[in-house]
Amino acid sequence: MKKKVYSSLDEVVADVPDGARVMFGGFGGAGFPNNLIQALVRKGVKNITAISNNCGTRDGELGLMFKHNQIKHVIASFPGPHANHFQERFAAREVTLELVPQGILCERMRAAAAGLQGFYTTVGVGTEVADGKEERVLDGKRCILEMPIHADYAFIKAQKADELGNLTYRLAARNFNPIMAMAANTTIAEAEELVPVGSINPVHVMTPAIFVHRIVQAKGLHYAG
Amino acid sequence: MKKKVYSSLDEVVADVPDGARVMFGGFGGAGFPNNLIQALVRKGVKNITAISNNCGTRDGELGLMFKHNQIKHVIASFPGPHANHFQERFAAREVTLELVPQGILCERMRAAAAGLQGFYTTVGVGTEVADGKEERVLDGKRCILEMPIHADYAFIKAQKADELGNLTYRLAARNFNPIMAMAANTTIAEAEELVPVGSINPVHVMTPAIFVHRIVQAKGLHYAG
Amino acid sequence: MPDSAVQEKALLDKPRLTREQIAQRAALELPDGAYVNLGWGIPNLIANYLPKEITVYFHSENGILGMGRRARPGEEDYDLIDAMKVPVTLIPGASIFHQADAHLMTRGGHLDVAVLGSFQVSEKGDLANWKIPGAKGSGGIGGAMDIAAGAKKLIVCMEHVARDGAAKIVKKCTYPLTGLACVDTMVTDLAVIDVMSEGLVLREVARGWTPEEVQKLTGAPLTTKGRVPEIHLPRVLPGLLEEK
Amino acid sequence: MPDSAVQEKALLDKPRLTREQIAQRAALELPDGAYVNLGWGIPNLIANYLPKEITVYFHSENGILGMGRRARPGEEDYDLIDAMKVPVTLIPGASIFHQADAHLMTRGGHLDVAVLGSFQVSEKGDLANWKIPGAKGSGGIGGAMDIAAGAKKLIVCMEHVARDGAAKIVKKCTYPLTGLACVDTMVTDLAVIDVMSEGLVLREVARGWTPEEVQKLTGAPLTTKGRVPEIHLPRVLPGLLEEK
Repeated sequence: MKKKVYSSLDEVVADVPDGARVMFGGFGGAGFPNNLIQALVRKGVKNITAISNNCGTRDGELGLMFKHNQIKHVIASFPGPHANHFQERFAAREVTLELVPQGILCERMRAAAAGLQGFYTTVGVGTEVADGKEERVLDGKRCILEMPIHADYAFIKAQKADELGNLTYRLAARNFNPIMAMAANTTIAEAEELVPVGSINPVHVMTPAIFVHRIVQAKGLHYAG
Repeated sequence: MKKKVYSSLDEVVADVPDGARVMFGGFGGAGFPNNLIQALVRKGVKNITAISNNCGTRDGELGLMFKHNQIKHVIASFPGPHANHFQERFAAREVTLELVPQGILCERMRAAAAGLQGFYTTVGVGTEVADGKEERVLDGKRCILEMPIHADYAFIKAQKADELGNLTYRLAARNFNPIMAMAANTTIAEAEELVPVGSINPVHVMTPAIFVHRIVQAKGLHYAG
Repeated sequence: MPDSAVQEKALLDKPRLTREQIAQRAALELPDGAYVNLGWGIPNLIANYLPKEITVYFHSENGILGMGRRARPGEEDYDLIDAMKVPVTLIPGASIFHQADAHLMTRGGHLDVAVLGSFQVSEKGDLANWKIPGAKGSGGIGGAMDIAAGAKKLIVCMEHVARDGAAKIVKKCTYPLTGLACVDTMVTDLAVIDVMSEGLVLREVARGWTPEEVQKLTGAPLTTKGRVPEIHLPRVLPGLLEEK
Repeated sequence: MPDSAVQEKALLDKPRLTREQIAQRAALELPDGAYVNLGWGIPNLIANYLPKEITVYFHSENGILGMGRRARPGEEDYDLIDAMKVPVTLIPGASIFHQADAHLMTRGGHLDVAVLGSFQVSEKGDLANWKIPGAKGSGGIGGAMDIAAGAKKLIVCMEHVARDGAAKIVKKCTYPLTGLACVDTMVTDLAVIDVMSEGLVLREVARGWTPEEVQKLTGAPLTTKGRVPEIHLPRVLPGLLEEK
């Protein structure tokens, strides 16, 4: 059987091509796959479409990829005041941005994960977010049609992983990670800890192994921003 | 602050009116709120719309309510071969039925829970399930529009509850319970065990307290069917 | 070619694969490491015939990944059941989740293989497996429509011909549909057939049967790609799953 | 009535509530047992002014219900932060979940109260709080649109008038909108105002202010229901949350 556990960060990202669509977990400094991001920087991939809540904190998180101009398009809810590398690229029109309400970002990824083809929401009706989207009235409410967000890869950060791919997350470092894990064609998890199969209680598994395609152990890289 | 813990089954269902829409958790004998169902039988409510995967196993689960002709309409995915009371009422046209694919039943309840107004799915396209539903092509796929399922009450079965309403479920008795807990206006949980606040690890809470409005301790009633 | 009625009665008396043997052959379609959902009936027997060298992870739509063997007498836990209400066990590395996540897996393309029973399959891969026309009672869909819509590969296990002699593999289903163009492969008591864009391709036939004979019991045209080998069943190792 | 520019400069020099006092007044709007989300800015100060006799449960859109006080120096855990990236603590009975469930709570009508800051609010309760026209940079929406769409009750805390003297309570928002007809109540440094079907109703005014004066600094008509009392602030008990 194909092993999911890879021995190095560089190996686990080796096939990520230029132009890939990649989801990056994390929120506000917690749960970012910083080691995988650094591996992508070393690899030097270009023209990435990044799907992530934030756009980095100075050189931290996605900041490094914007610094090296590896990202051409972003789908995000809150790029962030300290995402200076992103903001510079954005001002220079080297990066394009689709701003999405945070919960709708979650739901569009979940729709992709769940095999749904689109959904109606009242969120964003009458705002810039509705521009270009189908609007209709359902159950007496004005709604817009939101479409799934798919990705080639999800880069996520876990606390524990077993070698089958079952994951747990630490506290609020969970955030977007379980949703992205479900939504991408290939999900790569960096885990702080590799644990024996069977050591995570089945009822406490936070991301079942079916969603996780590659695992690499990586611990310690932290950006306080 | 209003207490969520009730001291008796009869008290906790006392305000359920005739004609209420009620979700009932459980699948295949596991995770049914049998004690709450019995309380509804004692109360004698009528004209209930029941939303549940199954329609009972002989006198067990919802069977008792069909036996007493308390249910007028069912939204279900698999009424079940041993749901004889339901089948008799159905044959006699005393009960109407909307058959829904099981995963779509989950998603329609989740849409209600998540404040979404409808979603498109390929499930059921070209089948009886699509009758009367809007069909369109999205992303090259034929889809139908499915609408949220709301309810006045959700009756669910938990393993542990703290008095704030945080819940856990035992093994595969989880099934529909967490989804229904989120989808109803008033969620009533029968729990095998009441545990002190703080004794459930925050990362292992399966249904956060915000979704649970009433709790009653009840243990032991079991129908093997 | 007959559409539903079978002319040659004699063919109906030739030996075929048993239900157990259909399951045994279908088990060979499961790749190592696959995530698999098994439906009611013949598919549910497949778990007993997995080749020893492969591991597959069984999914149940009530929220289990990594189902193991059925519970032994005295070991039953009625909070740990499969979709058929049968008490089961968990393998190491199993996980439990709610029904919406279970069907996110079925519908979202996360299962590698699903195996279902069926009443009819059309030459385009349309599936009709949930309702017999005119049957009394409410019927029930269960998880079949979500599974049919979402599995990466959908295998149908069924008898090739109905008890009344009618073809179950047809040009167009007359039974209520479960899903359109969703079946990839059929394993029957007579043949292994792939649903391809060009139509139905006969991959294997049961021992003692010719492609022509199978065609006579099939309500839609079969093509072949060269010689059609016989279905090869490995030596049966009953209770294999028990030992794992 | 001025729509955006304020004629009477003298009014701008009268004493008003501080940001802390706005938060203190808004805290009184939270019912006992409520599930509450607090946005950036003034709303985030509210947790410090909860009346001692009530308990509310704070929600954070990154997946926390039951946030407690901020972490003390040395106690910080950067995997346990609020939506402003500030390390926090949990109260007993807290729970952690993923971001989709967190926003299922915001959008699905599960929060009893959400409190947000704002640039403008219209007389119909339209909210504009995410983007300043002409500001450089990308801007960012965050969770505000989901929260605005879904909270059972949405309270806005803000200064009554912009720094340049422009009214922030207007007939029609000129700033990019966050949501339509979503604001229920405004607590400003001058007044408490409810958005009703009949228009804006002035419920309370700051000490030393008359309804007429507040109207002069408001870009949409205010009505009153009888006498308008002054905002009453209970004795400040700073650090109350710390003690819980």
